[in-house]
Amino acid sequence: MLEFDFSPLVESWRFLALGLSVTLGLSAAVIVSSTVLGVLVGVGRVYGPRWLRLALTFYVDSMRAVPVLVVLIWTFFAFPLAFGVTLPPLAAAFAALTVHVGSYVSEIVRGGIESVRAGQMRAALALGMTTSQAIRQVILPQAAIRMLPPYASIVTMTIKETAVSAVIAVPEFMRSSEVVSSQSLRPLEVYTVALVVYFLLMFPVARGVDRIYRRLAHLGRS
Amino acid sequence: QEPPAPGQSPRIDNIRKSGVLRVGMLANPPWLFENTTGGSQRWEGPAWVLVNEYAKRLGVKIQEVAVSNDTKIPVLPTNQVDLTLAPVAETPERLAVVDFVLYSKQSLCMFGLASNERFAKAKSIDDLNDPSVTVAYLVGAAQEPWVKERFAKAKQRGQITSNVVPVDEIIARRADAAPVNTFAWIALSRKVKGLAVLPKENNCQDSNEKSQPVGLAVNKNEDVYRDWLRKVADGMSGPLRTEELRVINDKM
Amino acid sequence: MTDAANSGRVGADRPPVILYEEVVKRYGGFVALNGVSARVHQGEVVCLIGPSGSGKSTLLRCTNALEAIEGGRIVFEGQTLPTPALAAPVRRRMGMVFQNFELFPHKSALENVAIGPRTVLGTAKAEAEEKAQALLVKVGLADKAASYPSELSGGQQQRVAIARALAMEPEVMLFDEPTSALDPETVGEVLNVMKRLAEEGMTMIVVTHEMTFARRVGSWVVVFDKGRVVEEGVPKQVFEQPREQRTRDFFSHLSWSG
Amino acid sequence: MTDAANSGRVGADRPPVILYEEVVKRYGGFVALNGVSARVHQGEVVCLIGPSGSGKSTLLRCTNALEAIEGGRIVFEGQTLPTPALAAPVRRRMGMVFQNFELFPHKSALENVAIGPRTVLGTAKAEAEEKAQALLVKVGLADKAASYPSELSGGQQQRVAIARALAMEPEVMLFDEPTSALDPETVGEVLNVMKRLAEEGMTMIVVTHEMTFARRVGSWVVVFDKGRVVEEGVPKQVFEQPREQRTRDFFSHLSWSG
Amino acid sequence: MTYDWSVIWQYRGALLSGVGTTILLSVLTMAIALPGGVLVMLMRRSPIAPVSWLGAAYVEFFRNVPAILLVYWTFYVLPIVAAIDIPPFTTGLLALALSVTAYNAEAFRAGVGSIRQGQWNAGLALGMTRSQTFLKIVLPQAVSRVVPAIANNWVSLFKNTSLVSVIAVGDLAYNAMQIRSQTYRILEVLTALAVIYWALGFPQAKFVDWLQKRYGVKE
Ligand SMILES: Nc1ncnc2c1ncn2[C@@H]1O[C@H](COP(=O)(O)OP(=O)(O)OP(=O)(O)O)[C@@H](O)[C@H]1O
Ligand SMILES: Nc1ncnc2c1ncn2[C@@H]1O[C@H](COP(=O)(O)OP(=O)(O)OP(=O)(O)O)[C@@H](O)[C@H]1O
Ligand SMILES: [Mg+2]
Ligand SMILES: [Mg+2]
Repeated sequence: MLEFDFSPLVESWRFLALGLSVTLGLSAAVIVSSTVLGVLVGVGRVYGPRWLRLALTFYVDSMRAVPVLVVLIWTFFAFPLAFGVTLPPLAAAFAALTVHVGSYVSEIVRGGIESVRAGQMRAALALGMTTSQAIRQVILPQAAIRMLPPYASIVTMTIKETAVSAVIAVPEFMRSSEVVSSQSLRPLEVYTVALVVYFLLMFPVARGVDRIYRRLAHLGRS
Repeated sequence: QEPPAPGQSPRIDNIRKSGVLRVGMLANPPWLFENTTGGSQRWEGPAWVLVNEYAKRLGVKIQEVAVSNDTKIPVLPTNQVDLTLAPVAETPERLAVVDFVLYSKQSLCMFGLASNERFAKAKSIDDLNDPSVTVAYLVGAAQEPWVKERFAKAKQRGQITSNVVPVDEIIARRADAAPVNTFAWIALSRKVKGLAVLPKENNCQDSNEKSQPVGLAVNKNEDVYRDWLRKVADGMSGPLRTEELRVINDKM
Repeated sequence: MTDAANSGRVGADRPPVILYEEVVKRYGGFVALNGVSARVHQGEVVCLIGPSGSGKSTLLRCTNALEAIEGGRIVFEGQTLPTPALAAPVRRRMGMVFQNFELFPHKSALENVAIGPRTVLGTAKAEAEEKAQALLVKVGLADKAASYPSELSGGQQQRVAIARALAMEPEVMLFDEPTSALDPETVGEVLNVMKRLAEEGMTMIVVTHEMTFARRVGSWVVVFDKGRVVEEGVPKQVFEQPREQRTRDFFSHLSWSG
Repeated sequence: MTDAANSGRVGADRPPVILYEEVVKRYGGFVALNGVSARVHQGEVVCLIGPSGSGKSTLLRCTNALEAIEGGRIVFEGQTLPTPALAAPVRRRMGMVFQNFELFPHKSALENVAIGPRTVLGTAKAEAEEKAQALLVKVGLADKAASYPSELSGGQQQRVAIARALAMEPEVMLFDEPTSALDPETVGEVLNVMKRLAEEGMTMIVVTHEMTFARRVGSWVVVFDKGRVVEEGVPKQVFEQPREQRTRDFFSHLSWSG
Repeated sequence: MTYDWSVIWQYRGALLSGVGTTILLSVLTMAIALPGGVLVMLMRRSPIAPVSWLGAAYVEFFRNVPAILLVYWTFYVLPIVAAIDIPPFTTGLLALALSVTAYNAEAFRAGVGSIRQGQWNAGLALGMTRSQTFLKIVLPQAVSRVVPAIANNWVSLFKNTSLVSVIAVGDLAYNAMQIRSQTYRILEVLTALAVIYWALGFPQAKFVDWLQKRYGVKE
C-alpha cells in the first residue's frame, strides 16, 4: 500500500490554475459559439427549405455518430492539409468542439421549437406578424425556456469535452494535470484531484440552471 | 555557423519572413523541463538552450506550439511547426517519417514494485521476458518497439497517455515492470517509495539497454535546413551537456 | 344564395365583409371543407354551429389565411384572400381568438396586448402600452396588466386574448370556441365581453357550442356538418323550426334531457 | 345533522354507507377541506356542486383514501378509513371515475375493464374477460372491446372507465366531473349510462357541473364553497329555493343569460 | 504529404477486432446499465430519505465527471485504495456501466414522472397496491416513452467506449492508435477511424430518430 503525496499539486497550483482558466475560457467560448451555431442550424432544420433541412440533418447525424476525439484530431490535422493554414491547438479545439457541440445544441433547439404548440404560431400570425417575427418574438423565447434543462447538460458536456482536447495539447486543465503528473510522477494523486475539480466545476452549473429553470418554467408553458 | 543564405532553404526563408520559429513543445526531463511551480522561467533544459540559440542566429522569435505524445511527430509533415523540440529518441520507424538533430542519448532501465514477487525474483532484465510477467509501455514512445521485441514472451500493456513514465501501471499492479530512462529513474526513485530497478548495479545508471540518441525532429527532405541545425548543435555540445546535468541535479 | 335564404337577415343589404364561394379544403385525402358558400355582412354576428369535426375551425383558419384552400375562393372586403405566405397584411385586419387562448406565456397581460401593434405596426412602446391598458380596462382586467398568463384563470386569459386581438383594431373578429376550454363559472365573463363587442357593432364570426349565446347574441346562424353548410337562418328560425333533419339530430345530441 | 336538515331525503332512515365527520384536509398552509360533515345512504345519488377550487375533488380523493386527511374522520360501512398506504382493500369496494377518464393507454378496452379483477382479485383470465365483455355491453360498447383508448371518442372512453370501475362490483361509485372533459355531443351518452346505474340502485357520489343531471337524477344535492358545505337538500329545494346567498351566487355564475 | 491508404487494408484485422470489442463492450454495458438504471431510479423514488438521497448523489456524481477520468480512476486508483484488482476489460465495462446507469436512471425517472398522477390514482382506485400499480400501469407506459432516450444513451455509449482506450482495452480507438504509432500514418488511420465510427453510428442515430417519432411522448 502506497502513501499519497499531494505536495506536487500544491507546488504547481499556479500552473494548474492557469490550465483551469483555459478550461473555463474555452468552455465558455465554445458554449457561446455552439449556441449561435446550434440556433441557426436548429431553426434552419425546422423552417428551412428542403435542401437545407437535408444538409443540416446530415451534418447533425454525422456529429452524433463520430466520437469527439476523432473530430478533434481530424480538425487539427486535416485543416492545415485542406486549407494550408495551421490552426494552433486552442483554435483547432475551439473549432472542433463548436462544430460538435453545436450539433447537439441544434437538436435541443429543434426539440424546443417543435414542443411549442402550433397554436402559438397561429396566434402570432393571426396578429399579422410575419413568420420570422413570430419565430423571434413568440416561438424562440418559449423554446429557450423549455430548452434550459437539456441545455444544462450541454454545458456540462462541453466542459467534459474540453478535457478531451488534451490529446492535441491544448493547455487546459486536463493537459496541465498530465504535465504535472508526468513530471512529478504522481499520476494517481493528480488525476484524483482532477476528478474532484471537474465535479466541482460541473455540479453547480447543472444545479444552478435547474434552479433558474424552476423559476422561469411557467413563462414557457403555453 | 552562419545560417544558409536566402534561396538555399525555403524553410529558413519562410522562418525569416514570418519572424517566428514555430516549435513543438512537450516536457520530457531532463532535456526539456517545464516549470509548473512558478518561478521566472517557463522552460529549462538543453533543448531550450539550443532552440534559443537557433532563434538568435536567425534573428526571429520563438513561437511555442504545444504538442502531445500523439501529435509530436505528425505535426511535422502537416507543417504545424518548424521543428519538434520535445525530446524524441531516434528509432528506425521514426526515421521513415522525420529527420533528427541529436544532442544527447539515453538508456533504459526496467522498474517495478519492490514488493511485487514477479519483479523481485528477477535477477536481470532477461528474467522479465517470461510469460508470467506483464510489461507496460507507452504507445507511440520510442520504447514501444523495443519492449515488443525484448519482452516477446511476456504479456504487454500499451498505455495511451502523455505520461513519460507509466508509473500508474506499476503502482496499481496493472503491470509488473515498465521501462524508464536512466535520468527519470533517479527522480522516480526519489519521489515514489517502494520501487526497485533492473539492472541493479550502480542504480541502473550504467545500463546499456536500448541505448539510443535523443534530440529534436524536423520534417524529412529538408537537408540544408537540417544540416545547419546539426552544425549548430554540434558546436554547442559542451554547454548542452552542462545544462543537462544541471537539470538532473537541481530539478529532478 | 337566394334572397329567400336571407329572409329576416339584418344587414343583408350591405356589401359582404367576407364572402365564401364554394370553398374546398383537403387534408391529404380527407375533405374538411366540401364546397362552403356563405357570406358575412358588416356588423353581423354569424354563429357557426355543428358537430365536432364538421370543419368549423378549419373554415376559420382558412378565413384568416392560416391555411391555403384547394378550391373556390374567400373574398375579404372585395379582395380575394392571398396565399398564407403573403397574408400578413390581411391578417392584421382580422382579429382571432382561439379555443386554448394561445396567450404568449413569456409576456405579461399588458405585453400580450401590446405586442401586436408594437411588432406589426411599429407603434411606440408608450403608446402601444397605453392603448393596451385601455383595452384591458375594457375587458375588465385593469388590475391584471402585470400578471403573466400562468397567473390568470381561464376566463381572464381568454379576455386578455380578446383584448390582444382588438389591439390591432380589426374589421372583423373570428372566435373559435372561445369558451369551451373554460371552467363553467368563467364562461359567463367571456360571453359578456363578446356580447358587448357585438353591441358595439363589431363584425364577428363565432364558432360556439353555447347555444344560449348563439340564440341571443347571434344575428345569423350557420349549421355545419361534414364540411358543408346544412342550414342557415336567423337564430329564432334555426333553433325553433330547423328545416333540416341533420340540424335536429345535432340539437338532440347536444342537450341531455335524460 | 338534524332531522330537519334531512327533510325529504329518501333513504335517510337507512344506515349511512359513508359518513364524513368534520373532515379537514390541508395542502401545506392551504386548507382545502375545512370541517366537512355529510353522509351518504345506501342507494342515494349524492351530487356535489360548487365553484372551482372549492374542494369537491379533494373530498372524493379523500373518500377513496387516495389522500390522508388531517382532521376529523371518514367512516365507510361502519369502519374508519385507514391511511392511504393501507387502503387498497377498502378502495376495491369503491369505484372511481375520473374527469380525464384515466384509461390505461397500453391496454385495450376489454383489458382495461378486466385488469382490476385480474390483478386485485386474481380472477382467471377467461372469467374476467367474460365479465368485462358483459360490462362493455351494458355501457353500449360491445363492439369496441378490442379498441385501444386512443381509438375511442371521449364519451366512449368515459363509458369504458365506468365499466372498469363496475368490474370490481363496488358498493359505491365516485364520479369526479365525469363529463366536463367531453365534447358537448358525447356528454349525453355518459349521463345516460350514469342514470341507468342510479336507477339500478347504485349508491353514487357525483361531482358535476351538469345541473340537469343533478336536478333529475340526484336524490340529494350538497353545495360546496371554500372547503365547506354551504347548503344541502333535495334537488328541488336547492335549485328552486336555495337558502344561502352563496348558493344563489354560484348558480348565477353558472348559467349565462347575457 | 503523400497518402498511403494501404495501411488500412494491411491492418484490417486489428481494426475489425477493435470494432468487435467496441460492440461487445457497448452491448454488455447496456445490459448492466438498463436494470441498473431502473434500480437507481427506484432508489431515487424511495420514500426512505437516505435511500433516495443516495440515488440522487449517485446520479449527480456520475453525470458530472468526465468519463475519461472515471475510467482512469477505476483502473488505477481503485485497486490501490480498495485493494481490488479488476482486469482491464472488466474495468472499462464497470466504469462505463456506472456512468451509463446514471444517465439511464435519469431517463427512466423522466419517463415515470411523465405519467400523470391520474394514472396512479386510477390504478390505486381499483384496489391495486402501489407496487401493482407501478408494475402494471406506470412502468409499461414509462418504458415506451423512455425508449428514445435510452436509444440516445446507447449512441453516446457507443462513442464513449473509445475512452476505455486509455486503459489499453483493445477497442476500435485503441487499435487505431496502435496502428498509428507503428506506421505514423496518422491521417489515414484517423480518417479510417472516423469513417468506421460514422458507418456504424450514423444508422444508429437514424434509428433513434425513428424510435423518437414512433414512441416519443406526445401530449
Ligand atoms: N392539420 C390537419 N391535418 C389533418 N386533418 C385535419 C387537420 N386539421 C383538421 N383536420 C380534420 O378536419 C376535420 C375538421 O376539423 P375541424 O377542426 O375544422 O372541426 P371542428 O368543426 O372545428 O370540430 P371541433 O368542434 O371538434 O373543434 C376533422 O375531421 C379533423 O380531423
Ligand atoms: N396536491 C395539491 N397540492 C396543493 N394544493 C392542492 C392540491 N390539490 C388541490 N389543491 C388545492 O385545493 C383546492 C381544492 O381543490 P379541488 O381540486 O378539490 O377543487 P374542486 O372543487 O374539485 O375544483 P374543480 O371544480 O376546479 O375541479 C384548490 O384550491 C386547489 O388548488
Ligand atoms: Mg374546432
Ligand atoms: Mg375537481
